[in-house]
Amino acid sequence: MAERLSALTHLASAGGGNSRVRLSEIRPGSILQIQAWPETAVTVRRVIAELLGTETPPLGQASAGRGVTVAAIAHGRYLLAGDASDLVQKFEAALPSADAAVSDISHGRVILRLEGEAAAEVLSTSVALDLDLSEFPAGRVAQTMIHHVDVLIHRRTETHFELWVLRSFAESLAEWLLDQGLAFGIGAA
Amino acid sequence: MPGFRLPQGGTRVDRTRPLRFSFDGAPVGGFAGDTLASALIASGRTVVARSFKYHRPRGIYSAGSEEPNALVTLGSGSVEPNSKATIVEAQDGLRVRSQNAWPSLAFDAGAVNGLFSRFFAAGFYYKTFMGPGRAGWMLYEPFIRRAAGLGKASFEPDPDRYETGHAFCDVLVVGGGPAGLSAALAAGRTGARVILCEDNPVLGGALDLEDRIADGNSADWLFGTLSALNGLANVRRMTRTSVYGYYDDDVLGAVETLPPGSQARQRHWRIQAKGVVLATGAIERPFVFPGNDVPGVMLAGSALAYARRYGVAVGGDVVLFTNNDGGWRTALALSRAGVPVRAIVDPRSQAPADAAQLLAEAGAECLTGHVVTAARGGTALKSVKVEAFDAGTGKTSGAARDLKCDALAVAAGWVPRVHLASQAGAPPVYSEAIHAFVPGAPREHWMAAGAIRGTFDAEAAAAEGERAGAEAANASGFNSFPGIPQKKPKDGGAAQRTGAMLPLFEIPAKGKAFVDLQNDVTASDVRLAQREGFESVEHLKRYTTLGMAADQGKTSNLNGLSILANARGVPIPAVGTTRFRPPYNPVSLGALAGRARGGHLAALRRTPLHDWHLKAGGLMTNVGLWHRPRAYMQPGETLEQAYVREARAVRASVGITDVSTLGKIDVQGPDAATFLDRVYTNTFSTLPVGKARYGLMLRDDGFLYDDGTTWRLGDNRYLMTTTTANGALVYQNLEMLLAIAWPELKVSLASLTDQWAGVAVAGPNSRALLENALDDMDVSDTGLPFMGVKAGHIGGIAVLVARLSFSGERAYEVYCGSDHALAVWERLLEAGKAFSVVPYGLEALGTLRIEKGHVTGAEIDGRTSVQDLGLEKMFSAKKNFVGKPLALRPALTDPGRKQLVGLRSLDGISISSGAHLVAGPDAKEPGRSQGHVTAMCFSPALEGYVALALLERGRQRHGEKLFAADPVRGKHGPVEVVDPCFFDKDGNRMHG
Amino acid sequence: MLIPCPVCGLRDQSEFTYGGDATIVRPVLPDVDAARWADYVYDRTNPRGGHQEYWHHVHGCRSWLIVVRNTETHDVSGARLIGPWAGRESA
Amino acid sequence: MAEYSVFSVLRHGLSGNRGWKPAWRKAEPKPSYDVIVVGGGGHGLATAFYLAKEHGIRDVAVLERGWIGQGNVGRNTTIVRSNYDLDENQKFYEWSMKLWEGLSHVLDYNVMFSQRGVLNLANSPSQLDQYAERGNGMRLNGIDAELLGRDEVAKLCPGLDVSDNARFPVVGGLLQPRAGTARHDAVAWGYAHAADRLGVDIIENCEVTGFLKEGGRVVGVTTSRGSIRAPKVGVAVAGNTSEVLRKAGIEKLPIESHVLQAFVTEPLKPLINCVVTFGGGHMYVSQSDKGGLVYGGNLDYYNSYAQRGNLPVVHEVATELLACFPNVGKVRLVRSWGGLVDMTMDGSPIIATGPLPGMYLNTGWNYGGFKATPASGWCFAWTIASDAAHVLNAPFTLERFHEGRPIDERGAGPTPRLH
Repeated sequence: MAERLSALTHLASAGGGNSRVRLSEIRPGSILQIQAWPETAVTVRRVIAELLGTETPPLGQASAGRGVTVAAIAHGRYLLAGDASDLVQKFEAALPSADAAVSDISHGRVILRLEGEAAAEVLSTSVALDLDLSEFPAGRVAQTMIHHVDVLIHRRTETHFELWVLRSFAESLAEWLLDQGLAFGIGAA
Repeated sequence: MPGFRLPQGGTRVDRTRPLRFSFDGAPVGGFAGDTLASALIASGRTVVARSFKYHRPRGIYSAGSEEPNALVTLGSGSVEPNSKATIVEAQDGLRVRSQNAWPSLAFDAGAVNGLFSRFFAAGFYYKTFMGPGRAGWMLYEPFIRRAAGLGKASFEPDPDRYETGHAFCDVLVVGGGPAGLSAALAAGRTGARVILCEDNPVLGGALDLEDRIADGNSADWLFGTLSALNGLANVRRMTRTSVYGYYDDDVLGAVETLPPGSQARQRHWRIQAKGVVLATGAIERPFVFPGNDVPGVMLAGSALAYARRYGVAVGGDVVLFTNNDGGWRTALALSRAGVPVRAIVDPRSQAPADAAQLLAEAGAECLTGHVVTAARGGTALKSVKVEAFDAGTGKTSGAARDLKCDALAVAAGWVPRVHLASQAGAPPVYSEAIHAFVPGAPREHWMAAGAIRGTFDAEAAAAEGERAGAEAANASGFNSFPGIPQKKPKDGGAAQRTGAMLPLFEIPAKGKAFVDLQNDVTASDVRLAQREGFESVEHLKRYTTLGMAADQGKTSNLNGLSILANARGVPIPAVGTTRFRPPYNPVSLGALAGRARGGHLAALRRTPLHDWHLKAGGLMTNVGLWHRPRAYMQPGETLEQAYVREARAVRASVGITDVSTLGKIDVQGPDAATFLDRVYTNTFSTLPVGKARYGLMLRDDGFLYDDGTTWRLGDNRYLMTTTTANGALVYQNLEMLLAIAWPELKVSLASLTDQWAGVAVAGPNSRALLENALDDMDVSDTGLPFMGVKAGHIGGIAVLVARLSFSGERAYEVYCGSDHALAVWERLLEAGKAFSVVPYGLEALGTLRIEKGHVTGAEIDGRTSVQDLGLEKMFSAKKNFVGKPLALRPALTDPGRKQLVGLRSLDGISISSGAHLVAGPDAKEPGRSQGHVTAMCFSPALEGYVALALLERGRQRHGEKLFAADPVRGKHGPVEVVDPCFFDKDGNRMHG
Repeated sequence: MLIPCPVCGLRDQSEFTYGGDATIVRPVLPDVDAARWADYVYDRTNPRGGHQEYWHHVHGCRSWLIVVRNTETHDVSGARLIGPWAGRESA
Repeated sequence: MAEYSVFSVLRHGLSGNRGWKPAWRKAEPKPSYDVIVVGGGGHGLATAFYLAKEHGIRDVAVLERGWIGQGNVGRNTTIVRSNYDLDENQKFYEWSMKLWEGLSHVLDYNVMFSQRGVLNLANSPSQLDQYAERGNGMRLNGIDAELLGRDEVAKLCPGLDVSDNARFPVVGGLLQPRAGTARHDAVAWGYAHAADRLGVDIIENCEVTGFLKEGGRVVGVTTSRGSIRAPKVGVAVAGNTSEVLRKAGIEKLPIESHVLQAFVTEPLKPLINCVVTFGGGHMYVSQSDKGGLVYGGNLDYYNSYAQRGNLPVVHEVATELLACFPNVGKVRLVRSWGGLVDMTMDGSPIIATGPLPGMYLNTGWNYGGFKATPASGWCFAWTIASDAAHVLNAPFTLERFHEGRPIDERGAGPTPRLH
């Protein structure tokens, strides 16, 4: 099985590791979208919880279990990312199309990790969302735009964000964030 | 003696830190904390600019953003024109130049205009410069354009960095004066998140021009308030930040100017607030009288600001002209600051006794019952003419006398800064109490406090601010901090500052009296406009250009209105005021664009093979946001040579190309088949699993929308492909149909455009190549028949292979996960070595499809119908689908419409893309256009130039000879109309 | 201008695409009457004042919404979800 | 001798400019007219002028709700061109261009028509081919058009970014030398002045509140200043068409009203010498005679009567202006405004008889209203006078949508905001 090639092969060369804010890539084994039907929403939540051993988050939030993250991004719609490379097969087996639609997007999404005391400030240059902890606490997810590029923003902790972006836009988004972060001494780790 | 630096004083300057900048090449000294204006005045400069129309010498008129005169150009190289010297902080070594003067500021040839000003009255250019001949205006325009304009902008790219930020708060306070500070404090104490924006580098507003607030020293009050604010972590203070626009839903635009030496020049802020307190203060109002623009005439409050903030006297011999008590207090404060005040002129018969006496003791002459009827002097004020005035008759009387002076400070009351309120509310309302406009009813969630409401007294303003801040916080869900004294503002807050004002603003006297100094609009211009019927405020503004200069009429609008009202014989409210729109203060385009400059203008979409294309010499081009290779150039090749080589190789053996940009949509669910039957013109429910079908979509109006192949991967799962251009739009449109038209359908959509990379393998040897490459798949005609889809592996990598052909050759599309694209691509090249496989780009792709007459976006251009492109066979008669009812309208099926045809060049010369088809052999008499070329190429298969075109009644005209007219490229050549499918019409090669 | 997405909360207009008048009734597919389709496709009341309109949260949750907005003041007085999940949000 | 000329300017100047007459009379409404034109904007005033001048119909009233020219004629980016793609538009807008040439003399009012050229930048090879297709169509219709390479474009526009590191590099452009700009307000005032001198009554502050009908036929209007009768009533109210026709019982039209923002910077010495449009997005810029850069771009994209836009477009358009001219970063925006535009389902206008007997309709000007003003008024006057469309406006019917004969310049389909 050939090794998977990152969409961000150029990112590492940006350098500047230890700074107030760092940009890096996360490479999960699987990324998938699950869309439940209105009458199977409960079933789908149960199946997700069972297969991942983590509770299914409410709308607009993400829950992180062992090596896996689940984000509830719309009614009955979940994005999953996990270390295991067989999550898609697992869920396709557990959820026939009568219950839900399972889409493999493992190669279609890139997850960027923006971390550091200035991470929220860097995002605020480009995101029209209130990232104050009181309004956007750890565990929140929001789909929005950064310089016209669609992103899913997941706040893991006060200083740690993950940005899910379409693969073809990933390099452009990284370049943009590195530029926005200049004032904060951003670097790529 | 003109302006000079006082021996002491100046709260904002640090006399221990001298600096020096240059003005028109001459050195000007100053101190850290000076503005350009304060340093220029202190250096004894009187003239700093020339006016727009008459090029009259102009001096510094104010101490703030309302400045109409003192516009200068900063820096060298990428210069900054039209900067207000009154707000630019002086920097050591800064290069400052005057504007709109030639050859020099002191002697400006343009001043000759002044001599003819009687002919240059408002609107004169609408009445002349028309002839001779039709081109009339073009004769004069170049001269007029050169004469117009103020500063010169640079032709060099602006190298500076502009950043952006998004801020959110419960309460936004605009303005850092007593009202704003109190509002921020009161709101902050409730725990609300507060942002306080102030244009100036320091907070306090005009408080430092007051001696006392309430019964305390104003400096102490300011210190106390600021330290209280310091203690509140939830209050964010943003100085040097000008809020310029109030948009819908309490979203405001602001620009922060970063201190000199920052890595960025400015930062644009989008501020989203739950509530807003507008404490934007007021601007002092000037008088209109002959010579009121002579250098040395300036606003009285500004004269005091120069004395107190910068320790600068505006003159050695100052006369103050006012119509209210506040003017007297200003005179007294000036005198106490060490500025020699020679006289106070006031049309009222009564002066405030206290101030009058103190001023008299200081040696100032108190001329009550008098007015200034003229200011005299060329490049510097020499004297003012004073006449007795009868407030009863409103006439001057008695002998005139001249008062020698070098500065005239004018104080005709205060005009609230209602701009932001007006942007986000009802038109301003005229207040008889202050003879000026105050904010109308809010449309957004704002409250006004302080001078903007006509509450000019600092204590009353602070009280209003305090209440507004607390109320705004409450409205945003924060309870008032207990124990805030909820003072009621005193009545007559206006009177506190202006006293019993005599509403006299234009002085009855003969001579050129300016209303708008920056645009050189005079009182007689306003009257002329009225006589010519330009009676509405908007007509006045547009006809005279009153208030339309870069200062946006901050010191002129109200005086213009009152003169118009007088001329029409109606009260000012009946005339109304103009609606204010963003920006309140000028905003640099750089700040509005932020970092979206150069390569950052728009995101770039890269396929997983992007870097490979670059390495292989791919000539990349923009296709939407994508970059795709037009061809892989070899040394010395032209683009045509390159694509012909590639296309020929495909027909001869095999080539591969990157088709990852095609839109791909996962269509899943129990109703997937039903859904596709409704969106496509042909049927997909009958498509067996493991098969693909070419599909056609219409818009609701029946015209062609998009096309592509859709593959059935399971009973309830299809993979739909769209054109590269329409991928996102089709996806969005399908979501619309599921939400609005057929919510009952159980179908889920997901974009897989980025998930799947696609490689087309085309050519007679494509099958052999794949047999080499695939680990485990039978791609024989039985194993993978035409339009078949199968899963397999290449080097252990899972792939989907579909036997499709865009090129007309035996061909396959190999899909794999994007992270595996490079590996698969390289293995395909490896497997193709034996067949000398070539990678091919867009141009070869286009060539191959043109030879086959396959359509793309060039033909599906949003105006063509199914019949136009000869796709009737795709149009199911059995079922209903999106667009069918309107597609059947006679106008869309009319055989007279332009139809798809092929063209063959008859002269061996290329047929221009974009050429039109005409009957005339002679380029000079081409005749009318009967159609146009949509795509052209050199066809290696036909060894000649061919093209596709849309031609009236084209299908009936095969064999006809026409001409491809391309006048814009100077080409005109004979072509033969032929069937759009040039090559292998029966498709043997494809099925073969 | 801000739009209160029932899924994502208050968001800037730039995250949405405008879908036009939501009061026009789309004929059901079996209906092939060209005149009725043309009414739906081309004709609008285009009122000054209250307007029910479609918006697509295309850069957010991708829900289609019906927003009630005043075309004279831009005042948005409400937004509701449409599509299969409308009225079943709690499911 | 012309009322306005250098001589009259001198004469009046010497007498302190006391002698000027009002540019147009403040007319009182009469009980009836031969023709009523509803709407005192550019198109309405032009219509009245051509009715009087070309058809000898001088008993005409122009009814304006507020002050004349308060609509789009005074809220646009002043661009005049006929560089359209479709035959119908090319012919109509070229006729407008011909009327623009010499309009100042016809009106005895300087509208400052400046034929400085309009340059459409091509930012990709395929876009250059599209512009060639457009330019060839223009040339075959006798309209001036030149296809320029990158170097010629660079020579024409100092400061323009023609480098390869631009996100959408300039590859060339389409130039229409005869196109340019005009002084927008002067167009309204000039037509008003000239129409007035021919006897037309221009009645401001006169809002139409309803239509008088007899047997389904429109025979006049009721206004805030009383009823006024006329056998022919033309409506030219642009973005307010839907609201005005509702008063005549017409509930639906193929029109949406949208807000289009425009922007102007502080005055500068000559910097940009022709009108430039950006092909990598949607932005157009020119420099006014006063020196300000006048620029605009896309609609705000939602139905609106507010004449007020929002921030996203403010950023988008400034960004595209800097993409073209990176040298104007320090130049400042001083004014912005919002125009209320009447967008149709195909991006092309409607000039026709009807929709009721006795009524005539002029609407659907999308982005193109200002440049169309002379031809719009000329064709509308013809249509009103002869109860039939002129060949130039014959294609621009109200029925073309239902019939499936859209004149869709951009191929965007029945989605007004996309035209």
